[in-house]
Amino acid sequence: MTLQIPSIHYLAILPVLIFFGAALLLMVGTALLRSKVSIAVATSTTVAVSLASLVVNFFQWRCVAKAGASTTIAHAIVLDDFSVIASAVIAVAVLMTALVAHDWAIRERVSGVEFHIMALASSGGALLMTQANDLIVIFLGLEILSLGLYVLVAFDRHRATSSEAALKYFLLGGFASAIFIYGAALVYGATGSTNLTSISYFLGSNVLLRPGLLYAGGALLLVGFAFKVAAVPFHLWSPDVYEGAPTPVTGFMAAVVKVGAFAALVRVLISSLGTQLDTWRPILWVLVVLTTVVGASLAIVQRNAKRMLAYSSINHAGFILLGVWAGTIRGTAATLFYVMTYAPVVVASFAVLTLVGGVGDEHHSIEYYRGLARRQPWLGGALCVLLLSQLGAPLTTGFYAKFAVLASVVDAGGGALALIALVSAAIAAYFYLRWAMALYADDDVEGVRVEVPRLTGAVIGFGVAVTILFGVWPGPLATLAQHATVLFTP
Amino acid sequence: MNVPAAWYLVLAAILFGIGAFGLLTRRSALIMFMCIELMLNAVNLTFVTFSRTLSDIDGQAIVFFVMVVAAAEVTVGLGIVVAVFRRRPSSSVDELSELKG
Amino acid sequence: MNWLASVDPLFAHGVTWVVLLIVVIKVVAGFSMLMGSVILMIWFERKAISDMQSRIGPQRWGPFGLLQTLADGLKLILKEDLVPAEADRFVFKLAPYLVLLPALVTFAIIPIGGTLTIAGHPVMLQVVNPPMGILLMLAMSGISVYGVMLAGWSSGSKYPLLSSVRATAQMISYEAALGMTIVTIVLVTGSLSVHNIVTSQAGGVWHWNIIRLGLVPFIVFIIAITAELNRPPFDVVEAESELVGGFHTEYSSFRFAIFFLAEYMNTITMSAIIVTLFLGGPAGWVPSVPHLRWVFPILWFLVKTVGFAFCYIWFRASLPRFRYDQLMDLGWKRLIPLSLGWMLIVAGFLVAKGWGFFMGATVLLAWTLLTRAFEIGAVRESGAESVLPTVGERPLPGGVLRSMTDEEDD
Amino acid sequence: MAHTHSSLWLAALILVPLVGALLAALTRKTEGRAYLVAVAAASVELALSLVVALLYNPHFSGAATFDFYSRHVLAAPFGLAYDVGVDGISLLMVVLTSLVLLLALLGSRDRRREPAFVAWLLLLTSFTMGSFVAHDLLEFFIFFELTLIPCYFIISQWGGRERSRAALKFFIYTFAGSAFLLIGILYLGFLHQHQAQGDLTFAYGTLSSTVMSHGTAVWLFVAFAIAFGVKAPIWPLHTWSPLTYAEAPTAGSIEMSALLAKLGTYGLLRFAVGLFPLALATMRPVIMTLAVVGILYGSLLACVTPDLKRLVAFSSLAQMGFITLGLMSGSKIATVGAVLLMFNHGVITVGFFLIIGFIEQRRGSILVRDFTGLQGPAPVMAALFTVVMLASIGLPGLSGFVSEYLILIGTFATHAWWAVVASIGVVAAALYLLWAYQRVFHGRAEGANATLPDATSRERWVLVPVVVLIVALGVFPKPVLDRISPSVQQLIEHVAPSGVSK
Amino acid sequence: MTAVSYAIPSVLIFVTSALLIVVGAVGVISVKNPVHAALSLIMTLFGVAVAFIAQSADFLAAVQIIVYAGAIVVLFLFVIMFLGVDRRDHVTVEPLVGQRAFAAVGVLLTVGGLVTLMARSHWVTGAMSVSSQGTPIATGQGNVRELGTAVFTTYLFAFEATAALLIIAVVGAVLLARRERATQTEEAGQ
Repeated sequence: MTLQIPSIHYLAILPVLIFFGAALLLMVGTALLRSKVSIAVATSTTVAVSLASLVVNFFQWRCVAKAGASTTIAHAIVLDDFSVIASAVIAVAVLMTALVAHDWAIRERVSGVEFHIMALASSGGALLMTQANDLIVIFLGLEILSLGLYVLVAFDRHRATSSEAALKYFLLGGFASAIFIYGAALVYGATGSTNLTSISYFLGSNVLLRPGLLYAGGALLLVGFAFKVAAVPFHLWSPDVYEGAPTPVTGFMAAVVKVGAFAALVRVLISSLGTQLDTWRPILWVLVVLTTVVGASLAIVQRNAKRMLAYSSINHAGFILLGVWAGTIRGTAATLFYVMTYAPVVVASFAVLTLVGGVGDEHHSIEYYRGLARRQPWLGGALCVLLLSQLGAPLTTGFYAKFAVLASVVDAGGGALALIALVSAAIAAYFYLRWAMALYADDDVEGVRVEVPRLTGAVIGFGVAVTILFGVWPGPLATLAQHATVLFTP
Repeated sequence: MNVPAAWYLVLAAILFGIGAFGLLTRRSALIMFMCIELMLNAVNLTFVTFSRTLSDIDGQAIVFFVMVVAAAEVTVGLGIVVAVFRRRPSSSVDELSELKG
Repeated sequence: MNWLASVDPLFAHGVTWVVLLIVVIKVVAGFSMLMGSVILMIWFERKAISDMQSRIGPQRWGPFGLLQTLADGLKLILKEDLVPAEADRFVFKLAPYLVLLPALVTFAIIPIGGTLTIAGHPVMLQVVNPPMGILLMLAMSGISVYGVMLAGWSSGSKYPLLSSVRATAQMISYEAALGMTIVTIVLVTGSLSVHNIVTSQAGGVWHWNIIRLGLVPFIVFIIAITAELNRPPFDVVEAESELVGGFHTEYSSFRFAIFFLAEYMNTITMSAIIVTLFLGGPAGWVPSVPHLRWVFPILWFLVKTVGFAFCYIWFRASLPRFRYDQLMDLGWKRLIPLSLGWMLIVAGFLVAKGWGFFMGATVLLAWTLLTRAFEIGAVRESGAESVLPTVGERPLPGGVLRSMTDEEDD
Repeated sequence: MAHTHSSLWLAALILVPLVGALLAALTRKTEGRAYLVAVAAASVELALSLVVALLYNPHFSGAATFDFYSRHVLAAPFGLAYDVGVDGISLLMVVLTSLVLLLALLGSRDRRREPAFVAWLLLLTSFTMGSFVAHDLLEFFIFFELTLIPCYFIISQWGGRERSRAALKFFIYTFAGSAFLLIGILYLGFLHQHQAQGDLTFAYGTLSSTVMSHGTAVWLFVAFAIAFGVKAPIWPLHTWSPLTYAEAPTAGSIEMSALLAKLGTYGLLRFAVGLFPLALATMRPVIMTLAVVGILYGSLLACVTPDLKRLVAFSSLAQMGFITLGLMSGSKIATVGAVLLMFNHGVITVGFFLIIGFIEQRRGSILVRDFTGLQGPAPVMAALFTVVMLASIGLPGLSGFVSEYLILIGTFATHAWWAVVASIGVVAAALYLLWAYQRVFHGRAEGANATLPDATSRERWVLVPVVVLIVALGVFPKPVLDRISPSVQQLIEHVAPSGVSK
Repeated sequence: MTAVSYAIPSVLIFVTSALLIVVGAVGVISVKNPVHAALSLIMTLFGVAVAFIAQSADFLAAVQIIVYAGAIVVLFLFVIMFLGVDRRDHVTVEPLVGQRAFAAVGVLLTVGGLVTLMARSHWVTGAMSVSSQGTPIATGQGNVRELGTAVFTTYLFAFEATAALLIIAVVGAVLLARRERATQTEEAGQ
């Protein structure tokens, strides 16, 4: 009996390899060099890796353009424009996080090199999720991503809340993973495979007389994902964890987890369970309504900036889910567009929070933001723009993101759902605006000035620039997102 | 003839349920943690049973990955528990003295 | 029932009463053999060590003091059975049996001779030959930690607790190296069944794994298994000078006897395992004596096993005890990389010669890098910015430290 | 289609305030320079809009009456396009926009952080201008939403004591309202796309040919009407407006009441009425009833309200009721009147708020009971107030009269009872305005009131254009009516059952 | 369905494993002492191993014992003893709002739903049609070989990914559990 090793298309997995390879390299470097690896080296490694990954993405894009979407390594990995774009988004988020974390690590005097190792490896997991074409690979990607994040959340040893948040995150994350894999088991039982293509093929060519098992499995998968993206009612961990985690990590989490999880969710629900659209849609409907409305409503009562953004991120998760609910090409493109635009904004927002948090990373009450824009017009203005973008104000990418998902939902016949989501956006507007107003309050102009290191400043500037540039001219991104979803024909 | 697969599947479902219930109701981190292991075991049992009914070895292969994941999770999880505990050794001493009094 | 036949040719024609009888006899014979040898082993150890130390050793009971062990056992059983007040009673009582169990089960998979034909049935001289036999051995060595660990913990006393923490760390650490060498053997054998491992070594000394695999796995294995057994020089678990009596300090009477029994049982079993895995088991020169050919393999097996048992005694008598940190260093920094690297090389040669040399080069490189890393680690550890606590502090878990200070307050 | 004028004129209308805002924001350091930049930008803007108004030719572009037309697709997947053009209706609004900006700037100078303030004002103007010239629903929506941001900042930073609450209330009401608009626009866009099997587009001209059922039309109309009703405000959706008008700084009140409110009515006419003729039969009575209720309700509350800004706010509510009544009446005359009233009310409100602003500046209060007998110390101001007030009441010869008259006449022809009830509003307006005038300006001035300085020369000059316009449009409204009529004519024809052939 | 008689040994094995599993699992969630919970967990693990053997997954059964019982639970116990948290329910996590109710309802729903599925007698819906062309799983040696083949073909990528998973886990654990050198300076500062 000879073993037929599956063929491997290395270009397809090159970004993943680069990320893990760099993590290993840094790790080995720390172990082998007599002098400590300086944080500058680590940061530049991460930056170089992200840029390299982006370059690879470009070649992948051309490859897909030439040869079409393909699967490789026994159909476990898929190379299509969707995955290419999603990985590019992750690379950008990692790049931004790395720069913010650089300044943060110096300020907090934590070991930044390890931070970069974990961040690289963890985002490698997210990359896997964007490419996975097999429930097991998704599961592994999810785990790699999560394990890295658990460590990153606990990274700040000077604060007890950091490790306690990690514990909470870990326990609920483990719970979610177990639920997810149980769902995978049931789906496997119902369809005979864990490969998304095979599942889709099986469901396409067979009529299930008793689809209960499949439904149960699908529902559990959905719950697993819902936990990861913090959809209500599976969101309970997220505010505590967002609050407890070191602030750059929170930004990373909010961006990268969403990209990875939604990419995988879209693949599972649309390309694999697309035939069961009518079954999972109602569930998703309820999920979306709860997520958007509860997320927005609970954000209002928060006094802590990080918790507020946590709930806001829940609200955003609901909006992204809208695109999934649509279940159409347009919906998929909208989902992709949403995460594309949301990731830089949220990382940049948390970059501002990192700065305002100050040494010790504790100044997160909304009070610390009073008059910020008065004292430091650029910083405050940047935060204001980022908040407006999250609110969905026109001329920022946030508007088009919301517009895209709503359009897809309306197109798919979900006017009521779109309306509910929009009303939730109006509720959410309340706390974004209250925050923005605090920024411009004139009763506390004499507060402490916030130090803005150069790299973090650049990240914030980049986030703002992206949101405004593509807010004015969303054409390129929209076209990109639209092109990226050719494979997803439900 | 072996017992029907359904028996094992129900067993796994019950095990999963017990694990989930424990995870949500217990407060000790370590025990919650063990409950996650229970759930993963239920998953393994399900996979193996389906592997039998489907005559497909993949189900058993997957169990490997689940085990690896379980091991990795435990490693990190216990690391976190240790880290949390390190943060507050003083409180536990207080607790000890209270117990004595 | 077809799969039974693949396990053991005994069941080829179905399960009949005769077959069942044979099985029962095998089980009973196997275990009585083990018990008997334990008694001998204890005597043997005492005698050998006393000789090495120029003492006389036991001599009163029976010829050459052979019955001394029985007398000791009787004495222990008749003693009062104490359970400490602080103990977790259930676990305290359970622990000895947990130690005993793996010792018994592991012995069951060892082939002590060739195949006999009794009443028309082929009978392997092996209590059971599961297809995953060698994994069973690994599993049992994994389980054997529990007895020690729980015994120490449940005593509710600090020295046993320390001992059990040490034991756990030690046993887990060496299990990895152990597993890796076993994988090497499985690679060349192509089977997990112990029976197949033995038969694949048939055909002369040059086919024995000890030679075939290039000695390194054998050395790693023997070190690792000694550590697993908590035998000297790796007996920090029951280091009398530090921990009174180790994990069984609080045990007395019958339960103590069980620990004692299990320890020697394990020693014998592990000697037998080494023989099986590396020295061809019962393989050896068989003279063509009619009707008695089956005796010789058993004799070979016994001779080899006794040889290894003697080695353990020898170790005990001559080697000083490792310090705890040295123990860990040896396990993690030497044995695991070594066994892993060797496994890669063996695997490489199994595929093709070119691969083998490639693997060798890789391992060499990795070894250099690792050495470098260890060096750096050592420097950092001793330096001002030490990451780890100092050596003296390390084996003491925080909980124990606290409970000690608390008691001083009283 | 015949050749139209260059759309660059409209682009300039949007860009000039934008550039002005940028420049103003950048002159943070130098005292007073931002104000000069802003006034310059506003003057250029006014000049530009007048040029556009003069160049405009309703028959130039054939049947569509849209001039200065041009369309560029920006993001095809979203159906997003830059698509502008003006007809007579929007033209008037364009002029009003630039006029109000200049008057607001000249009339109420707020020196607290002036660069930011004028920058926001200019931005607001740019966005409002964008909404009025947008010829694409999505583009309109974006500009429509964008106006919220400058408004929000103007209120929340330069407003009165309860400014945060007012700003939030204003923003969230309008934002939530426009949610309906967005969903409606999207639904319409996709409806059209599925019919036409082409690219997604939100172009006004294209979408107006969408075929839909009566039910769909009604729902879409309601969705649009809610958004515009909040903005206008129309009666039950007005609750944000009194607080906001009262708390906003003078310039903010002016912009919102004189201009942004018109966005609501403009949208109602252009989009709700223009796109869903099928819904009119059902919705006309409903909206008109709401309008009449609004007129009465506004008048009633205006009688009892304690402060001047709220007085204007409630009077505006009533005026908006008149406008809505005219727009929905289905009569051409009333519609023309309503469009004219949109302009006139803008001008009148500017006058009101300016004068109230002057008083507030002097006394720091806008409560009616704080004043008495201002006529004595400040006769010029009283006179100016009188003119504005009389125009608002609808005294013949002043601008208010013409538009209200047209509305009532037109409505009477189609919906007599509504017109009759609405005319009570005219009487009521006279009542509450005169009463307020009496309380504030008549009697004996005492204390602070006695020493109240009269209008300065700058204040007088600012009010001159207001008075001139009030009088001019009251006497000779023909040039304006000539520009409005063809567009209204076309809209009415499109809406009328005969026009809906498909 | 007609009455089907099952071979007594297989029923016995099932009952044994079910008892081990359920009693162990209930033990885990009900006992106070974490050490006892860990012991109960081992019981469940053995039960699962028995169930594996009964379903001809011998290799997995062995791995189950080696990995779970031999490594994972030992690690648990090690940490419990190391930290001295054994005599008290110590490292606690704040319960979330409405957690218990959620737990009860959610678990009841899940298990209830799944059992309902079973009551409708067909667990495996139609997948037999896809995989029945595959030969039944061989036991013993063949099992291992098939397993290995599956791991290195169908799940090759997943297998490689586990490398990353394990590395990140180990590095993470080391990062978390080690002492911070900065704490020394902190203490010096205090």
